[in-house]
Amino acid sequence: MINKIVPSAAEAVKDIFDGAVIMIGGFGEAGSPIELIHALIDHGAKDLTVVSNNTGNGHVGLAALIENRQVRKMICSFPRTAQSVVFPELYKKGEIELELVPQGTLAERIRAGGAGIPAFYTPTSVGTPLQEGKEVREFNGRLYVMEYGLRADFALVKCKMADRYGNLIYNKTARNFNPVMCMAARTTIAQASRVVEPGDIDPEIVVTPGIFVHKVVEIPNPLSENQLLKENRRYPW
Amino acid sequence: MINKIVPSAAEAVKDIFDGAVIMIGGFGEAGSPIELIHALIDHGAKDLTVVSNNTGNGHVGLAALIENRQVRKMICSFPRTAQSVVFPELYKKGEIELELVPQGTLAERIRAGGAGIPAFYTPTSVGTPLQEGKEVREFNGRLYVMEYGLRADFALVKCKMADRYGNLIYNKTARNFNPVMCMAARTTIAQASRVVEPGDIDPEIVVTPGIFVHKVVEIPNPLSENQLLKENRRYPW
Amino acid sequence: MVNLPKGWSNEEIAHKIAEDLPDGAYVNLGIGLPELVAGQIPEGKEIIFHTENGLLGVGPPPAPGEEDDELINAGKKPVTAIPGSCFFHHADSFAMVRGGHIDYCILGAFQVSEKGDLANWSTGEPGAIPAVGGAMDLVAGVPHVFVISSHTTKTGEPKIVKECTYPLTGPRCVNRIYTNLAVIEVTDKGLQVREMAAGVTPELLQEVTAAPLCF
Amino acid sequence: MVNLPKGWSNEEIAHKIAEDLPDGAYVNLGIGLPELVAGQIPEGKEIIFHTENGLLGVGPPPAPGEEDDELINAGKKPVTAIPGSCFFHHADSFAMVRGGHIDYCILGAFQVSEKGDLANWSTGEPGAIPAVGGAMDLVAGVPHVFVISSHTTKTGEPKIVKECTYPLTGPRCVNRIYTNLAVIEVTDKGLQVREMAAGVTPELLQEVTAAPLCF
Repeated sequence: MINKIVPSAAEAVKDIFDGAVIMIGGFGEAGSPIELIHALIDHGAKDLTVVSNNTGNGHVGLAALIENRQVRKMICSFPRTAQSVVFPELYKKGEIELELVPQGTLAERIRAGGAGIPAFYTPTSVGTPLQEGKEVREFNGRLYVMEYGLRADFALVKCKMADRYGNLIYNKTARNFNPVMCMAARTTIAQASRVVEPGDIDPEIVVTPGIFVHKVVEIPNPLSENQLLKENRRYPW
Repeated sequence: MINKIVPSAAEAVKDIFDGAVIMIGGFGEAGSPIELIHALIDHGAKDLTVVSNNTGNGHVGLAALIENRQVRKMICSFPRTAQSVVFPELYKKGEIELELVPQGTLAERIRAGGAGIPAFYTPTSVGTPLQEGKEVREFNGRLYVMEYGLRADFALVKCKMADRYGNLIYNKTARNFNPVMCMAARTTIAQASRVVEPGDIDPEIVVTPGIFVHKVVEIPNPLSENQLLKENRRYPW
Repeated sequence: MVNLPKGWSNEEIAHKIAEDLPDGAYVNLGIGLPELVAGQIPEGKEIIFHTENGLLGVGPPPAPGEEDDELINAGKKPVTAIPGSCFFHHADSFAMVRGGHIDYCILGAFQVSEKGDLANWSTGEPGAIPAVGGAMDLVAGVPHVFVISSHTTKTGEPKIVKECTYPLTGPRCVNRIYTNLAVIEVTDKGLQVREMAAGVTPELLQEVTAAPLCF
Repeated sequence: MVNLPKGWSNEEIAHKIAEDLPDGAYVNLGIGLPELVAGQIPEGKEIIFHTENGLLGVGPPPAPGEEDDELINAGKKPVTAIPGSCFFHHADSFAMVRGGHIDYCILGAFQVSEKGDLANWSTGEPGAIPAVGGAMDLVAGVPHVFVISSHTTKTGEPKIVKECTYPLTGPRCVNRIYTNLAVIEVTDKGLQVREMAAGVTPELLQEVTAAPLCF
């Protein structure tokens, strides 16, 4: 029988190894798998390369993972947001690497990685500093840069509902990068606010087919990053 | 106010011009927009290039469009099926062109066209006759062929439900190529079994966002290609 | 230093843009000033707002207390969703952008050149943390790019220039510039002034613009 | 002409494949003989069947009269969907294939070479209408490709050969060949026979195989 449900976040992340490439879903405070990230902090794997649109807020979630010095390099589109303090500090001290990727290129590189496409061409970044070092090629009189598909060892994602096959649905704009990251990782770990029986999710509305998901942990009342920030919380607590 | 609903299939296809490239959804008998195709036969536009996975069955739908000599060229993955008689006959007489594309490459080329990706690399067809004439390139020790994004002047698709914004949902495996074709055409025309009010389709379950759809016509009881075949029907009736 | 009129308010600039958007347009609004456009759409015109984090059909801001952490826009602000909206993932969202499906995007600017080059993501300061977000995708994919901006920097430096000195977001991508002083079209023949705020003269406007203007 | 035993029935071959699939595998079945595998999965083993036209979790054939024109497999035959199945579009479906997410595919063959080259889409006849479907995508993307086939053609010609003479579906892609006479593994060192049907001897098997076999 297929049963991808694991009993705890700690169990879900236990195979993450030092030096792993990890995709972490979420955009701003929406869709970030905070409990999985905190389990990864407890777990302690280090020297990680993290692919995520932002670098976390305050001192919880992704920001706390960075603050705990587990991340060697960030691949993201927008490393500084209003509430991002940890990454900027380490970056200025030269203690963390950054690969800056335009947001749409980042999404497409992840999707390509998941879809078995090693490289593709995009008009984004042509004629800008982010084009530097990349192959530029003309199609139909317009210039495009070549970008590579991006894969990861692990993806950590958050969703609204899951079943034991790993079928997932999301909540509103918390969907964001999560579905494409599921596709691009060798091991995709999802935290779901609710786990249901197979068939309880209408097959017409599944957003992430179970084939892209390897472990599911139920986290019934996930923390709100916003709330944690208001309370000025830090992880580890 | 945005209202993409048009009153009839004839009205929906009236702008299709001679020489147009047209994507037609469907896989076998599922998801083929028969009423739109029949309206296109009545309309009479000719010298068309049609992108569709198959070449139609019997003497209705896409097969009837071909039989009516409106199609100059087919771009498809599987031009002969058990019930395909029209295309094979014309092809053997040299009266219709064929560009054969592996099914997954066809789907990805259409998606790429819709997503503004002019070209991408795929492992499919490497070392086969379908690689001939294509650029081959190595990534990480493996060979890939370069394939181009595919766009169309028009897409004809079939769906279960639509609203005036053009948001669409589909029925089971009748989804197939329809969503990617919506993305890749300058003018996408959808026939929907039912038109509903905005908001009646849960925003979480929309498969084709309205931005990809330009005209919607309600066809409440679409013909079954299977049934027409059983009855040995021909279009025009 | 010229004694310039204040010109239009931010809301007035946003209103001009809103009036220029055609009924039925799909529009992406950048963070900050561009967000004002949403509040200025005239009665009877229907515009669909896209936010690149996965929502088509962004509605007005929620009532206080009605905010949802998981319903936000690209600026991470709480929003609502209109009836007929839809959610999708990031790759689909940028397929809309890159594929030319979004009709208009309204962006802020550090600098715009006379050729329509845009610089709005980095001042290129050494040591500054670069952050680009979706701006490069938007200017590369959206057919109509409008800039909304103060005409000069806070210290009075021109933002409309012959060549951008800041790193580009994209070359030759801006179609129109809406400032507190004027509406300027980027054309093959250079910058064409379409309208000026009350009290602004061609001479005054040229004085605070570091690229030649046509009137 | 050698006097060969008939060997295993098609159902028996399919059963061998079903036994070799690990619990929890995602499997794509080609059209024709491969479809038999679905009916042979042992009790207690859960296999998820993918059909490239947009369904993961293909169930058993529908009862007569329960067929749905819009619920079919890649062979255009009516199917059912299991609880926990999901529908998706063609680009997502082939992302599963090309991206290496489908674990196994079971395909028919015209010819398989000793290196694992597969020819199963065209006999290369002049004037024949070429049709490839999803076969090239499957062999390029799926890590384990199993062939199910009669050991020879109807006229007794070997299907397992040194070099395919028909146009290839893909080079070096087949991992294992299941025929009525034997189960053969494609290895770096050549074709390794894993099992033979009752009455088949190495000599007999080699005689109907046009590439050297290791036993």
